[in-house]
Amino acid sequence: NDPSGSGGSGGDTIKVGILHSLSGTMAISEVTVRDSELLAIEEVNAAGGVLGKKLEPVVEDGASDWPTFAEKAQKLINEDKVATTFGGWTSASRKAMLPVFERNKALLWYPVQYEGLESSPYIFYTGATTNQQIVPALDYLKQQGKKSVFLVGSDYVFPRTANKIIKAYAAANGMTISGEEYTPLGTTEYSTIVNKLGQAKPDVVFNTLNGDSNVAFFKQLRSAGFTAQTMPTVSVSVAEEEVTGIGPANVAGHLVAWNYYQTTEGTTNSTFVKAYKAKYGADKVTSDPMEAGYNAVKLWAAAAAKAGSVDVDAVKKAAGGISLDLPEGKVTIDGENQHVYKTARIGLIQPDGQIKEVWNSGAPIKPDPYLKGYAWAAGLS
Amino acid sequence: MGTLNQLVIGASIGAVLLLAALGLTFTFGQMGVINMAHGEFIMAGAYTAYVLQPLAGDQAVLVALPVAFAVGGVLGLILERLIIRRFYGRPLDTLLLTFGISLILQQAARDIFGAPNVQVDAPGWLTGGVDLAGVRIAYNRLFILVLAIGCVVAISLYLSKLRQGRRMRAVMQNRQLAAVSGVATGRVDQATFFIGSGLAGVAGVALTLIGPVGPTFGTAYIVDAFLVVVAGGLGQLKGAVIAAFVLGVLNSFVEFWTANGASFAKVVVFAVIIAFLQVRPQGMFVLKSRALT
Amino acid sequence: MSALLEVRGLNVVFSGFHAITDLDFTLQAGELRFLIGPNGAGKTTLIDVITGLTRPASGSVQFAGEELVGKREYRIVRAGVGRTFQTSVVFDELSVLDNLDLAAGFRRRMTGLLRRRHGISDDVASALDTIGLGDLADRPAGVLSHGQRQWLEIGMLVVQRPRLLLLDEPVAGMSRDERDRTGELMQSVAKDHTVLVVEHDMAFLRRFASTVTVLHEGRLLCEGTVAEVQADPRVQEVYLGRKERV
Amino acid sequence: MRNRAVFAVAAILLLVVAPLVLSPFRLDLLGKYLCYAIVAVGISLAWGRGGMLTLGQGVFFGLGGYAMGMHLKLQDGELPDFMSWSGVEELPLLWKPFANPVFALAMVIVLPVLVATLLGLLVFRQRVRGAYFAVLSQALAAAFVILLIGQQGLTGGTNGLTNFQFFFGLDLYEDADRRILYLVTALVLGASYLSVRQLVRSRYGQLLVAIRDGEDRVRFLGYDPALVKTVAFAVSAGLAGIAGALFVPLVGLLSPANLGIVASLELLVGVAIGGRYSLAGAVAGALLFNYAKTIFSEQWPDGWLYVQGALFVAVMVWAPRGLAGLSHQFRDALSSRRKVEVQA
Amino acid sequence: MLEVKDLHVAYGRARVLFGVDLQAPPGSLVCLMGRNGVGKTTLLKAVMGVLPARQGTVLFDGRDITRAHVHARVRAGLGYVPQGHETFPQLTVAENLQVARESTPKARPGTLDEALDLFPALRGLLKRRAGFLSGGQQQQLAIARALVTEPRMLLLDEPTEGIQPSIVQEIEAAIRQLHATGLTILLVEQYLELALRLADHFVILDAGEVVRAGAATELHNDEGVRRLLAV
Ligand SMILES: Nc1ncnc2c1ncn2[C@@H]1O[C@H](COP(=O)(O)OP(=O)(O)OP(=O)(O)O)[C@@H](O)[C@H]1O
Ligand SMILES: Nc1ncnc2c1ncn2[C@@H]1O[C@H](COP(=O)(O)OP(=O)(O)OP(=O)(O)O)[C@@H](O)[C@H]1O
Ligand SMILES: NC(N)=O
Ligand SMILES: [Mg+2]
Ligand SMILES: [Mg+2]
Repeated sequence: NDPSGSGGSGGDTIKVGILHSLSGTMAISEVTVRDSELLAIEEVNAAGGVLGKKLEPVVEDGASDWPTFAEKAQKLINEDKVATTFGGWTSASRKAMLPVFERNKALLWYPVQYEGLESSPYIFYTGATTNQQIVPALDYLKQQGKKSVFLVGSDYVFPRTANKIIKAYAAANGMTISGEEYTPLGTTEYSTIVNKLGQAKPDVVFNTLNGDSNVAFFKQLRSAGFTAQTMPTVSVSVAEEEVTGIGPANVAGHLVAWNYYQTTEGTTNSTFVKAYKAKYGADKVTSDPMEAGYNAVKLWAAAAAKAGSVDVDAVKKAAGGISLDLPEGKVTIDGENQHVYKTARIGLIQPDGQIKEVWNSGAPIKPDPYLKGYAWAAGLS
Repeated sequence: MGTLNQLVIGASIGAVLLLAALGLTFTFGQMGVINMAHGEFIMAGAYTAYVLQPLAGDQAVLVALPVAFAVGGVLGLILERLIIRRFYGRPLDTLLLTFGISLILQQAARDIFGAPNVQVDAPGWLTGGVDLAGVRIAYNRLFILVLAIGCVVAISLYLSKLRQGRRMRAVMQNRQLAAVSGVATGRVDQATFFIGSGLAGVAGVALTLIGPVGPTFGTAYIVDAFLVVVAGGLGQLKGAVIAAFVLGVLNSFVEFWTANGASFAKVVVFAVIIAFLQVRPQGMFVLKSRALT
Repeated sequence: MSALLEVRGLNVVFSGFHAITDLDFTLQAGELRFLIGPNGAGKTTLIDVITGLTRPASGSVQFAGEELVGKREYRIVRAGVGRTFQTSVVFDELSVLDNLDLAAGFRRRMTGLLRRRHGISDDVASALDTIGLGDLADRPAGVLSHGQRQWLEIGMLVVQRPRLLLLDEPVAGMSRDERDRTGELMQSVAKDHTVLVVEHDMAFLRRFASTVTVLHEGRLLCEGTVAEVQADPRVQEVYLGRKERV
Repeated sequence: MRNRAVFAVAAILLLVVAPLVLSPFRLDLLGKYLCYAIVAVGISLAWGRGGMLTLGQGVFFGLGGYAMGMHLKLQDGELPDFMSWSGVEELPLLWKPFANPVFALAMVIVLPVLVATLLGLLVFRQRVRGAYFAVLSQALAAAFVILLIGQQGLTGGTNGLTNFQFFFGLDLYEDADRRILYLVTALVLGASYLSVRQLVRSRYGQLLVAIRDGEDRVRFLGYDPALVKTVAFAVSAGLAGIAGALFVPLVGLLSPANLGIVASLELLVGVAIGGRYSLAGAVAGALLFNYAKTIFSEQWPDGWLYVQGALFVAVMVWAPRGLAGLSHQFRDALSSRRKVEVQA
Repeated sequence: MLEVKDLHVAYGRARVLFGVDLQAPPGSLVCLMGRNGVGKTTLLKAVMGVLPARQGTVLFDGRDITRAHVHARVRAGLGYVPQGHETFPQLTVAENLQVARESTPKARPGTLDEALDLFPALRGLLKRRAGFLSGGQQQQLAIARALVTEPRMLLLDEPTEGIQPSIVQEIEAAIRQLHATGLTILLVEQYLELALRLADHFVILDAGEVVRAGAATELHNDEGVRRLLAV
């Protein structure tokens, strides 16, 4: 069988894979990412497709189960011969798919902020790496004069690695870590951790919880009598969508760190939001991972067009330097590490569920997955 | 101080466990049906509150309690009528059966309400809490506690005082004899399942106060709920109550005393239950009889 | 004759209710003893205690010099005490034959267990025709009627070759000739076993019993020959009632 | 005789036909199904015969799998990738012996059997059974998963163990070598099937059934039910362990998700669908169910749960003894009626 | 009162009754006899609807109840005491009786006491769990339980099985008393003597068929009968 995936261009359509959790715990976050990717594909097709061929999405369910992600990835590559695949949310799912794509020399576009310290030649990372989200967030906290940080995260590779980085940063910047707690994905009982927060009285809580847990955490934080003033938090996996699920009243005033918000300025974004609502309902919101998924499709299409082929190697070669004006602003692919330049944005959750940007890095930040450019990070990777 | 707080937290965790488990003391305890869909009935209750929100505003939770009881009950009734009734005397088969049902209900919720979590606002009077001797007691936790206790009282009265309750126990113990004693066993089964599932619905409403409301809502509670019933002793309300609170408190303290204890606590709780069943294999309270198995 | 079974100072209490009180009871080796007494006197409970099903509040049960109290049921069986149950329990899914084979089997070592049953061992065969279920040998026991099950029970007990047999109402619900055949079977067994029989059927008693022990409200009421016991006014009062008097 | 023929046909299909006609990807999947079938053989012994509804079989599957996974992770001699993510600098003591292939292979069986035996003796002696045992074993699965996830530095956490290239000299990136691995799995399945069938037909097998139908009664036949049950439970655990060990190289990944409550339940569902009382049925059921799951989820990515759920219900309702038992429906009607009476 | 016509019953494939005919005139006491396993219990269960009839009809008061629910038959006035002293083991004696009583919509107030008067021994056990009662105690409870449903016809399956002589006499007396009050009774009994003392009609089953039926008087020293009953 032909592993190059160029088989995807056989016939008068080009098959592309879409692999997210449509069932299980992670479905709450991933279904909408699939939706925005499908939207992007529609737009690409409307604009004439790629190399004159329409894109034909092949959707599979990762079922919030990492082995299933691996299996379905294999299926998309070997059976459907897709030209490329857009998929994944948790780092666990990415780590599961990575060997599959490397073994088959096929391409994965991963759309979620993650812990860095990785750069697979067969993955493009359109979400933020740590120096585009976590590090800026820490800089912001430092600038706000926060001295002690309490770390709360889901128990898997992203939060643990992220916290490793945070601790290194703190050590180098005179911050103290007043506590570190992990809970399994899907945990809904946080009163004890909230109690521990009350004991530790940190200046800020750095929240790397993923999925459902955020809802329970914030509801219970509030009902324990804490407010954004008395127990401020900054979250890196809570976007507009999660806010809806938590209930704006329960999180208003807390901080988040992303590269995109539904409120982000710019006509590209307003058209994106409009298109999304038109397709999926006026009550729907857009979020960073959704936008990163949308971007992934657009960026791949551009790269393929530039390469004049959907062949994996050709696309990889062509991708470097490609720069598009996307909802979050100007996004450029870094040829070396196959991440993208992104603007870091700190946001404040509003009572209406929207997120107001309170700080941004001005210009897109060069992706640095291994944090080579940071002295304090030496020895992390 | 913190420890005192943990005691309260433990109690409230216990209340949550209890609420989730109460329905099972009927469907599992009384009828021996291992209903894996119980979690999804809880979910149905939670979504009931969500659906009522536009009508009832921030009093949705209150309004939803009776409605959710009915919703859960009817779901249970349908399940019983259509399928479960063929399975009495085969508890282990019901487990797989209802596991299938639970998958269907989860997907249904996803298709009806969307995959992302939805939010149910707590009534104004349930936000905040009181500080007693420096111990913070959140109103919503208090509410859950009171609700749980209320249900327990109601159930125990039902089982011991009311003739329906007596009938229920009779059918459970000797179906055929009940029939030849003039008891319409089919109707009793329906009643039992209705109440058990209805209680799940009620639990669901209460749980919206502290947790996420989403398609996989129920799976978070189902295993713990079964453990409570088992540790307490099949069909033993008293046992379930004690078990729930003991496990709750145990959980909260282990988690509090061990760094990053959330995972550890669950494991300890499990170990304790195994150890406990060494002493009391049939749970805390046992229904003895001389019949051989 | 030496005492095979010695029960001393036995007390059994069920949640406050005294089922057996300060009971002393002795069985000589080779005896065929009948145990009678009102419903609820504690006969089955006594057997339950001897066979380890019920733990006594106090007292000892010596079997061939071995203390049985506190032993697990299967160890007591292996020590040579076999019993039947008032309501028979056989294995519905297994054939009559396999039921017997199973009962005969506990002496086998695991290795023996791991082999399939080939043919029929002699004692199983003989048991099969003594209980007269030969033509049902390969039917699942589930289809046996109440009476037929009782027979199988006794058969299963015999093939265990225990030294002491405890029969709890073996002829309950049997027609007369079946009772008689059961009785004969019992007597033949009693030749080389010690047997304790609980029974309410006085006709059966008169025909097969030599010594009889009467239990009442958990206490020993009296002991003696059938005639003596029947003549005892207390026994007539609490157990026999008007008609059975002589 | 007929059985022999069926067995032969099945063997030819799996060993000869499948490798020839199936694409490497599909063959891999079939290999995975075979692993589940091995577990199914054990379950039908413990559950079908022994009446022990084990909802924690994933635990034993996992123990075997991790034992193997740990060894594979150490083959290249460097620190496993996830350890460096988790800030573990040097190989933990627990891991060191697994570098030795013999030790690892032994552990694949020893660990699950050991755990099952201990648990069995504890629980069965105390006469924990039926629903109690079911719920307990389910909780065991839950606890085990949480334990694994909580120890990321030691176990790889939710990610589990992933990214293996070699398996005892086989290059897992090579289709030819993968085919060999597949064949090994098929043979192991055959062996497990035959040996358990022998066990089931032996007196021990009958004893097991007897205990299922009347545990207390068996006590008075002079057997120790706890011991008998524990043996069956341990055997089923051992088989699960072996299956797990083969699963790791076949699938190239083992994560707590493979051992959790749902995974364990699905192991059982296959058996139920095929027919718990029939070994062959259990095997067929496991293959069928997992195949169905793959197909459904490929055909209806966002609706397959309906189909799968409906499948369980249909089987349970219309074929309570599973597909293998469809012929027995008459006898089933009878025996289930009697069950009611026995209950009474 | 009760009329069974051409009744066929089977357990799955195992057929047990082949075209049984039986009549119990109002106020009669019919004794059903036969060896172990001929199908006496099966017949009673079929009459109560616990087992389905494959073929044939069951008439009660001339009404066809062949397809009626079990509880409907009870409310229509059929009382049943199953073989082997069955109870609700975990309910107290009192509750056992209440359950049965409450299930008969318009029960007379006196019933419970009347039943207890018949078996005074039960009075002392009212608070005890039925499962803990001795065999004999359970049997008395079983009969009392059937009586509180206020049957107009009572089916008794070997009520003296495993009962101490004096209570056997009490039960016999009780049956006689009940019969005297005009209650129709179908009795399965192994003790020929007892049967002879009580019955006014008899039916003998053999191999699932009625082989003899008639007035009790015919039973006396009839060789055929004795052979059939293997007495
Ligand atoms: N587990 C128990 N809990 C409470 N009481 C019990 C228990 N087992 C037996 N009893 C009581 O102990 C007494 C003796 O019961 P037992 O069965 O030994 O009598 P028995 O002599 O066998 O009567 P029968 O001849 O009717 O079988 C009875 O009053 C019974 O109610
Ligand atoms: N549950 C059952 N399944 C299959 N066959 C059964 C079942 N119960 C009874 N039988 C068969 O039906 C026949 C009649 O059984 P039944 O219990 O009616 O006999 P019986 O006359 O009541 O015997 P007894 O005098 O011992 O009570 C028995 O021989 C038995 O083989
Ligand atoms: N990359 C994450 N959020 O798992
Ligand atoms: Mg007795
Ligand atoms: Mg009978």
